[in-house]
Amino acid sequence: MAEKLLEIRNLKQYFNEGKANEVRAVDDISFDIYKGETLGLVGESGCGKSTTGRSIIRLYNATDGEVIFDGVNVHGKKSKSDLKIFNRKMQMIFQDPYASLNPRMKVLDIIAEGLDIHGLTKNAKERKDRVHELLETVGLNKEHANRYPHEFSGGQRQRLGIARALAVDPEFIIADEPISALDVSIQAQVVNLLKELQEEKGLTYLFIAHDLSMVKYISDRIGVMYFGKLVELAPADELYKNPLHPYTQSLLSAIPLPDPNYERTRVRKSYDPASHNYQDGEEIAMREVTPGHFVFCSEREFESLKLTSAARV
Amino acid sequence: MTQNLDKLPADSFKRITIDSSAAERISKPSLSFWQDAWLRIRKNKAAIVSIVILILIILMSFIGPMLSPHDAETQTLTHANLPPKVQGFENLGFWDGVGNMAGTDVDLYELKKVDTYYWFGTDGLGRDMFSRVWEGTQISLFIAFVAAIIDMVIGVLYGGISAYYGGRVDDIMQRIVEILYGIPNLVVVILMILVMDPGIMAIIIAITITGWIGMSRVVRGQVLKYKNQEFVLASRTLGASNNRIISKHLLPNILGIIIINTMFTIPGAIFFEAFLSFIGLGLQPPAASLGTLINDGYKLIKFQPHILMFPSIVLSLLMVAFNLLGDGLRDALDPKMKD
Amino acid sequence: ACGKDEPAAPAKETDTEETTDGEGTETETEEEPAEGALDAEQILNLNHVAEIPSLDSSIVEDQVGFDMLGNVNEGLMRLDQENVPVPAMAAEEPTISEDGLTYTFKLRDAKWSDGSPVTANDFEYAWKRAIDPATGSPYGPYMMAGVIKNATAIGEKKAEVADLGVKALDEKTLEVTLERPVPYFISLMSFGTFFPLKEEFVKAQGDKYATNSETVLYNGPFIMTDWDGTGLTWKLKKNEQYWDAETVKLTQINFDVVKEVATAVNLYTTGEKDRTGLSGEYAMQYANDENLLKELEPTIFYFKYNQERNGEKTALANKNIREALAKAFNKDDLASVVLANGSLPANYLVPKEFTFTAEGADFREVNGDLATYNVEEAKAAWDKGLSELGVTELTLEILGGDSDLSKKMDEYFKSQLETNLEGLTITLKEVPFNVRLELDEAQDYDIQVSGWGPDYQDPMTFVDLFVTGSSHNLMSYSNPEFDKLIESAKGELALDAEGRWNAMAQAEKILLADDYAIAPIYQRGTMALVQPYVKGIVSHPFGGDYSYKWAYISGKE
Amino acid sequence: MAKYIARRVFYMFITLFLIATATFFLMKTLPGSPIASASKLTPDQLAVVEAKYGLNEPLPVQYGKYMLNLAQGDLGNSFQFKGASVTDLIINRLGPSFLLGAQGMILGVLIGIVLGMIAALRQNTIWDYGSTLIAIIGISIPSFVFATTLQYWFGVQLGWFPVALWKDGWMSSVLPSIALAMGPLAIASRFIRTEMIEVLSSDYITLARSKGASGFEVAFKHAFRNALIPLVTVLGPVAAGLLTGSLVIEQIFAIPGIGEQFVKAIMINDYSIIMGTTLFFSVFLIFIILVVDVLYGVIDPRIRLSGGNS
Amino acid sequence: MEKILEVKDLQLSFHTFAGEVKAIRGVNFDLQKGETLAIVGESGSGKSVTTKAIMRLLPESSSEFKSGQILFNGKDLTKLSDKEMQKIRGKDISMIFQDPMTSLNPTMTIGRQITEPLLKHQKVGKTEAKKIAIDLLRMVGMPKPELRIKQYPHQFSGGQRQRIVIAIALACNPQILIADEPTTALDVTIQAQILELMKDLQKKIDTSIIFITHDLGVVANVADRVAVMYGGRIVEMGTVDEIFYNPQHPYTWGLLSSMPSLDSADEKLYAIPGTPPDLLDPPKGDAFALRSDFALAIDLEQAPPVFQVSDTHYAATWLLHPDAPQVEPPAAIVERMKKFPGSRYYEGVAR
Ligand SMILES: Nc1ncnc2c1ncn2[C@@H]1O[C@H](COP(=O)(O)OP(=O)(O)OP(=O)(O)O)[C@@H](O)[C@H]1O
Ligand SMILES: Nc1ncnc2c1ncn2[C@@H]1O[C@H](COP(=O)(O)OP(=O)(O)OP(=O)(O)O)[C@@H](O)[C@H]1O
Ligand SMILES: [Mg+2]
Ligand SMILES: [Mg+2]
Repeated sequence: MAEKLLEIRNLKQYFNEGKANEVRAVDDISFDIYKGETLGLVGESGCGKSTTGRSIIRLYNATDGEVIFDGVNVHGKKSKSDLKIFNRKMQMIFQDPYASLNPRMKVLDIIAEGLDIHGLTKNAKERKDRVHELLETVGLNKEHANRYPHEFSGGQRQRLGIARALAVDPEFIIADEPISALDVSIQAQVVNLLKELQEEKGLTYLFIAHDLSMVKYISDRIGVMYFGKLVELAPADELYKNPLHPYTQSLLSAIPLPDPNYERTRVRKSYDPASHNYQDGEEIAMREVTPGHFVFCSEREFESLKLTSAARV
Repeated sequence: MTQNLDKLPADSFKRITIDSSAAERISKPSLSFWQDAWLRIRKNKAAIVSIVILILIILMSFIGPMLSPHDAETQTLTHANLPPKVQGFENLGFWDGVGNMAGTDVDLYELKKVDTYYWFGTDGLGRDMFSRVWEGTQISLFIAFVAAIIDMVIGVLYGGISAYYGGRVDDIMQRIVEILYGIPNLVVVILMILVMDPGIMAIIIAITITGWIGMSRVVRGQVLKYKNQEFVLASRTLGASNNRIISKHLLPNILGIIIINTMFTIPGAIFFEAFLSFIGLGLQPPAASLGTLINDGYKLIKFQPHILMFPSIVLSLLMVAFNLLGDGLRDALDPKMKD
Repeated sequence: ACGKDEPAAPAKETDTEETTDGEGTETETEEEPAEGALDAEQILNLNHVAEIPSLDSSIVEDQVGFDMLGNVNEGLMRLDQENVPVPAMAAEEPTISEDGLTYTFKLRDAKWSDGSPVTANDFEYAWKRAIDPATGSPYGPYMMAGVIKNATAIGEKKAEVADLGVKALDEKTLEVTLERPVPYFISLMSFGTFFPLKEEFVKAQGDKYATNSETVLYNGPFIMTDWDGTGLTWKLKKNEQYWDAETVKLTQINFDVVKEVATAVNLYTTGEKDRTGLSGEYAMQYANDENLLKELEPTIFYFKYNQERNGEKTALANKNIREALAKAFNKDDLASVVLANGSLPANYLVPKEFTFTAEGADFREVNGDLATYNVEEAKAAWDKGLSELGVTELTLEILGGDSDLSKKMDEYFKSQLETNLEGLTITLKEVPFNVRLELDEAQDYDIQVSGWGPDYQDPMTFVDLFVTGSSHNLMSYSNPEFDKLIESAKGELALDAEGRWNAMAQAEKILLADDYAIAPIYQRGTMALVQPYVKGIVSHPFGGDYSYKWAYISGKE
Repeated sequence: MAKYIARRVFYMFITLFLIATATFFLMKTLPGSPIASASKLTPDQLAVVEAKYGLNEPLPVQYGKYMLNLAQGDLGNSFQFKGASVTDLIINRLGPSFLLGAQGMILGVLIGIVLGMIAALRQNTIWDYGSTLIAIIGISIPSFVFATTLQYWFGVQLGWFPVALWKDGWMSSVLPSIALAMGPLAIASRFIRTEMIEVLSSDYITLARSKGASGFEVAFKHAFRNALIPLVTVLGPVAAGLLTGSLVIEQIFAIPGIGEQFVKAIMINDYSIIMGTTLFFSVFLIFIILVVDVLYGVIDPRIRLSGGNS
Repeated sequence: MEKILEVKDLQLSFHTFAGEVKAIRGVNFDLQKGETLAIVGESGSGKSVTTKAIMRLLPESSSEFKSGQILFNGKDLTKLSDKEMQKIRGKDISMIFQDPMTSLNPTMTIGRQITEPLLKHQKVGKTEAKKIAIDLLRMVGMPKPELRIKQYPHQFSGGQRQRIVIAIALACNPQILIADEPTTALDVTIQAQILELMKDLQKKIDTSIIFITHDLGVVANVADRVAVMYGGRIVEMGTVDEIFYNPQHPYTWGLLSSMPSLDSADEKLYAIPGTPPDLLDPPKGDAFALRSDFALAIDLEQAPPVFQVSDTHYAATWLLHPDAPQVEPPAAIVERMKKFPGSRYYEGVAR
């Protein structure tokens, strides 16, 4: 397999730690991201997807655990210049195309922000050219540079967000539900763009979403989160064809597809966490059921999962 | 389907290719937030009228004293307590110099053999009220603007720091505000004025000593709201420094609210100064503000109403205009209210 | 009492403007009314400018307190309708020893409101209580020091309270020993501090004595009711136990504190109040009202020139400068236009219509006008003064009161002085009264607008202020000649009425016209609106402002 | 909830302690002496009088004694009113101030709400402009001018109400209450207007309308309470504003209230009254703020049940 | 089948400070008893405005009804007085909104909110209404309804709130239920529950549903018929199979092919380029032309009329004009058409 770009080790992110309203938004998760791949992260609202992404990029200081990027722990102590280098290598695209662009800034300045912070261009002209180039990269044109965000449609804004992230030539991009706020007809624009860019620039993505069909389309591997835990991680096709964790199964069975014939026959499964019947003292952990396919389960479940998977093959 | 479809020329149905970039074109003219706000304000008649009134009053506060042939300080005791008289109005039954003298209406100008015109009349020392009103306006505005600016600076800094750094800092700073909030500001203001040497500075300091709290709360709320907005997070992931985030992202976005809030602090300060005059803690003569003029005048309301009337009108106009403008700005700038 | 130095008089608030106290009709000298003219209902409705801080005669120090005290209690003497001290608790004029040092008073049969008799011991107790440092009386030491024997020594802890020169010889005889002959001593006996107190009652009440209308004993024409100690309202009711009760016609006086003149005028207009004092603005407006009553008070306002500030001589140490300032403002305009409340321009220190010779000649006739307004002379003196100082410009501060009227007046001074005296810049400083006191104390001012009302009926109460080292001469003025004249008036001339009179006149002349140590401004007048049916209210130059003993209502119905 | 209130009360004491301390020292730096006759007395005489009031002791001692007394609920005796306890003074004067304040507040807030509702429901019509104007005029005319005018017209000219004084029972409170009501009126009406407009455009209002609720029901049953919530939060400051008003109004209407006494006390350095009234005002203000916060929970179920953690 | 609602040539504008927004530019459709009509279309195409217009919930001050008729059981709703309209709202026609978090009144117990329409439209007493409300809650699958009826909205999760909103909407057994994106804000699993619930309830009370959504998957799941809106018009309308397996309008093609299917391989998604039309200044001709790969010259000149494809299937595109050239739809569409008997590409039994 390709080289590991990012290793997440026992990442924990608690909010209001120790207080009555403590939230364990991310509760001890570990996974790797390989260079050039897209890792999808799905799960229901509030399960900690965004928090995971934000902890990785240091928007939050992790409560515990390590995020190792290119061999360096992101959450370790860092000098200012190290931080800057890190900030260039890792970027983020946000969910809300309306909230993610400063309404008081012109597009030119929004996209050039990274250039300015890192001093990537020498003069105003170069800066402008670079912004025009970026705009073209995301399918917009240079006339747009002098406009304000509110004049753009959702899809266009999302592309502006991508241009902003691209400005510093990152290696790794966290896309936090970049399409869920967009109209269906526009989503494809953004997804296609992300794919193209990945091919062109060899980018690595962490693609967060809560609906599965797009994730499956764009991701190489998919992780499923449930209440702060990663419950299943597998290559995209494998996950769809052979979901092992009952939550994943329920999630998949709930997605309606634009196909009336399929819809007429789809049967929804529901998930009840109590169904696991975990006993005290049972160690529940990620276990590799088939190569590359991890499931969060107890030893007992693991054995039976292995059997059923083997039976399938 | 009522159309006659047969009549269409054949080449109507030629396939054409549309330049896809054309589809991305934005036809609307580019409007910045402020231009957009201006368009909105322009639709608000009350706000526009207010702006005009404010500009007029501010202009007059500077050129008014020059327009009048009499200056504000000269005392001509023989001309004391004259009612308003304006050229050309002599025969219209008002502004004609007729006033109440100990209960009867007489032409006081004739009686006192005055052959000049005092547009707003004169006060008890024979000073020209026209000049005095405008100079008073100037001083009131000065006090109000300076107080508002100080409130703004302190409020923005305090609220901004508290919210931006959050956590313990916020906790401590908010506890302090909570405590300050429980202090009746009037008490502090009065004590402060007495402790300091009386004068404009004392009044300004007294007004601002607790005045900034309101602003700081508003700013704190706004910063809390914006600091976790995605565009700020985006900037942080790009490695922006705190300074940059504050100056480029937070300030421009809360500026609207700051302006709106200031629009309400200004009339508050003008008003408070008038109140201080009433309890005898106002400006020291010969400096006069609208507050001191009104305070001088309200006792004369029955027989020399002009001494109360003109400064009151200017004060009320200022109050109304600032408030309406504030409302207008809120409608235009505060996205919460946008339709 | 006015101005900062507001001595004695029951502080009629010192400020120029407290004109509202103009209650009171001019010494109305009407004769006893014919019985038939009296209305059936004898109730008077009045307002006052402030609350009563205390009714304890040892403690009272303010105008309202003395005013009320004078109507509910009575001393050995009382000022009559002509403001002449006449026997009150005393049965007759006292006998005075040859040397003028011992006064013996015989008391009349008078009763306290609880029915017990007023005795000589009540006086001895009251006076000793007032001088006792433990009481903390402000007026006791002030009024007695230098007058009653040992009073000064007690204050300095060199004598015991028991040594005070007052003694009840028996139930009805009181002997008073003075430090030195005091010609006006009799008039002092009408002053609140010298009123009797019934020891037994006062002790029984303890701390609560005189903190409300229930905890006071009355021996005057009226008793007070419904006063809770801090409230804005109280009543005076006729005291049936009063020895002269038959003279008292009013059955009740309702008082309310109304601090806003506008409100007071409105209350008067609607007939709820029978009288209201007017401030300048209102006086002007009611100038032609037929019910307007003008009074001249024996209160003088003057510039006090501070000759030494922060240990350095000021420009005001220069006599010419002082003269220039004294003559450079138009007092007539000031009185008639700026104040417009019945005040008179003053070219003198001892007020008009205040003290008279036995023949009835006003003290003023001796000296006439001094330091009158004269721009020419002012300018000449100014130039001379400036050249003596070797400067061409001067900046001086006027310290004034913070009332609206003071402020207006200060503005007028500024304008007048700056216009008439080239090179002069006046800055104004207007502060509350007690702040002014403090600045005065520290001699931290240039020119101060001061006022003074009498504490007793003698020119001495005015001229005495400016002797070297006096606690009121806080301006470093000192003229041995002046001091000598005052000393002789107090000492060797004490019993020589005319010589004394002349010495004081001479002193006034030196003060005003030779040294220009102070510059008189105006003598305060007050105006009030009084319903025509209110008759017989008597106003007094010192002590309590008004007596209602002789007042009555006639023609209201 | 109890825990929340306890915490607030704890803060209240800290606040009061700080206010007492600050006022004490500020007050001592005021120029002037509380002894009215100070100038007449020789230094010796003055020292005697000062000793009686404990003014001759070093400041820290005076402070310590004051705080000790305060802890026992003793506000000391007035300088101005000889021998009168400040506590009694405040209690005596509480009634009128409280009645006026409460009436002014209720009247102002009620009328303000009505005006605000009218303005919001008839947005951008003559009704809206009219009520906005009334509200703004309410805060545009200084209260002393307004009060004098009321007194003159309704007391003197029309004779409907007593001109002044606290004698005719409730009637005496009418004009002063109206004068006091202007501030709360203006604030309430503008708040309600803004909030109503916002609430009326919210989803749940659309849902209510889609249920067939009439315009009236929508405005009063659904929108009003929600629009009221933010108003409640400003009632604390509004009540504080009434204190300011009461100084003026009580003086003009010659009403024996607390505010009226306050300025005078400051002018004559009556330390005990200054301290006493300041503390009283603070307690009142803090109490109102607390009440408002509790009230907030009552009106807004979201806060009520989640307990306060603000 | 019986038509209970018929919208004819509806035209509607908003007056904003920037000018007149022509939000609805001639909408025609009808609704049969008991059916579910889904309206899809991109954001701003006028879906919500259309339904709000039916309910007459648009702000009176800024919206202007230009022309058309809305016939409900033959009665023209546009002509009714406010009073009459209030009687219909909540009783005959009721509505569910997108965001369950904001569509309940935060200061009213849910009991009161549910009983409100009952008390208003049906002659029942308070206790009776409460009983019905509890039944309703139970019907929408809320556990312990007796207790929960006294609670406030913030005590419920998003999915539960949407159930409450549904209970409110169904309280008076309306003839029409308008659901404006009722599941967009919910998680897929909860969405699935809500959709099932709605379908169950529809069967029970035989109501007609207008279901607005962006999500074609949801449409496929719930709809009997589908209307596709674009730029203030309905550009295509037909049964769910016709729309999904035999779409005619290029916009519908775009919409369908921009969604990956679970088994679609790695090929690029079809993306509709550009942005929606600005209704302040709607383009001349076919509003979609500028974004269409299949534009004809006439599209820029003249708006296309509605062509009938089958009894139930209509589309407004010049491509259906007899003179128009045959175009090859995107591959994904061709795939779909292969499954539809009657389409050009049908691979089953030949036509
Ligand atoms: N700053 C914060 N303080 C406290 N709690 C937080 C904070 N940020 C997130 N949470 C909580 O952490 C949990 C996980 O939130 P997160 O935003 O990561 O979820 P998500 O999976 O991204 O959900 P969505 O699909 O809605 O975006 C939620 O319960 C949320 O309420
Ligand atoms: N109150 C209003 N004032 C002005 N314009 C409005 C108003 N309501 C809607 N519009 C405009 O009408 C058009 C149609 O809006 P509508 O809400 O029906 O879209 P929609 O299809 O429901 O979109 P979405 O999927 O985003 O809900 C939009 O251009 C919108 O801007
Ligand atoms: Mg998220
Ligand atoms: Mg919509």
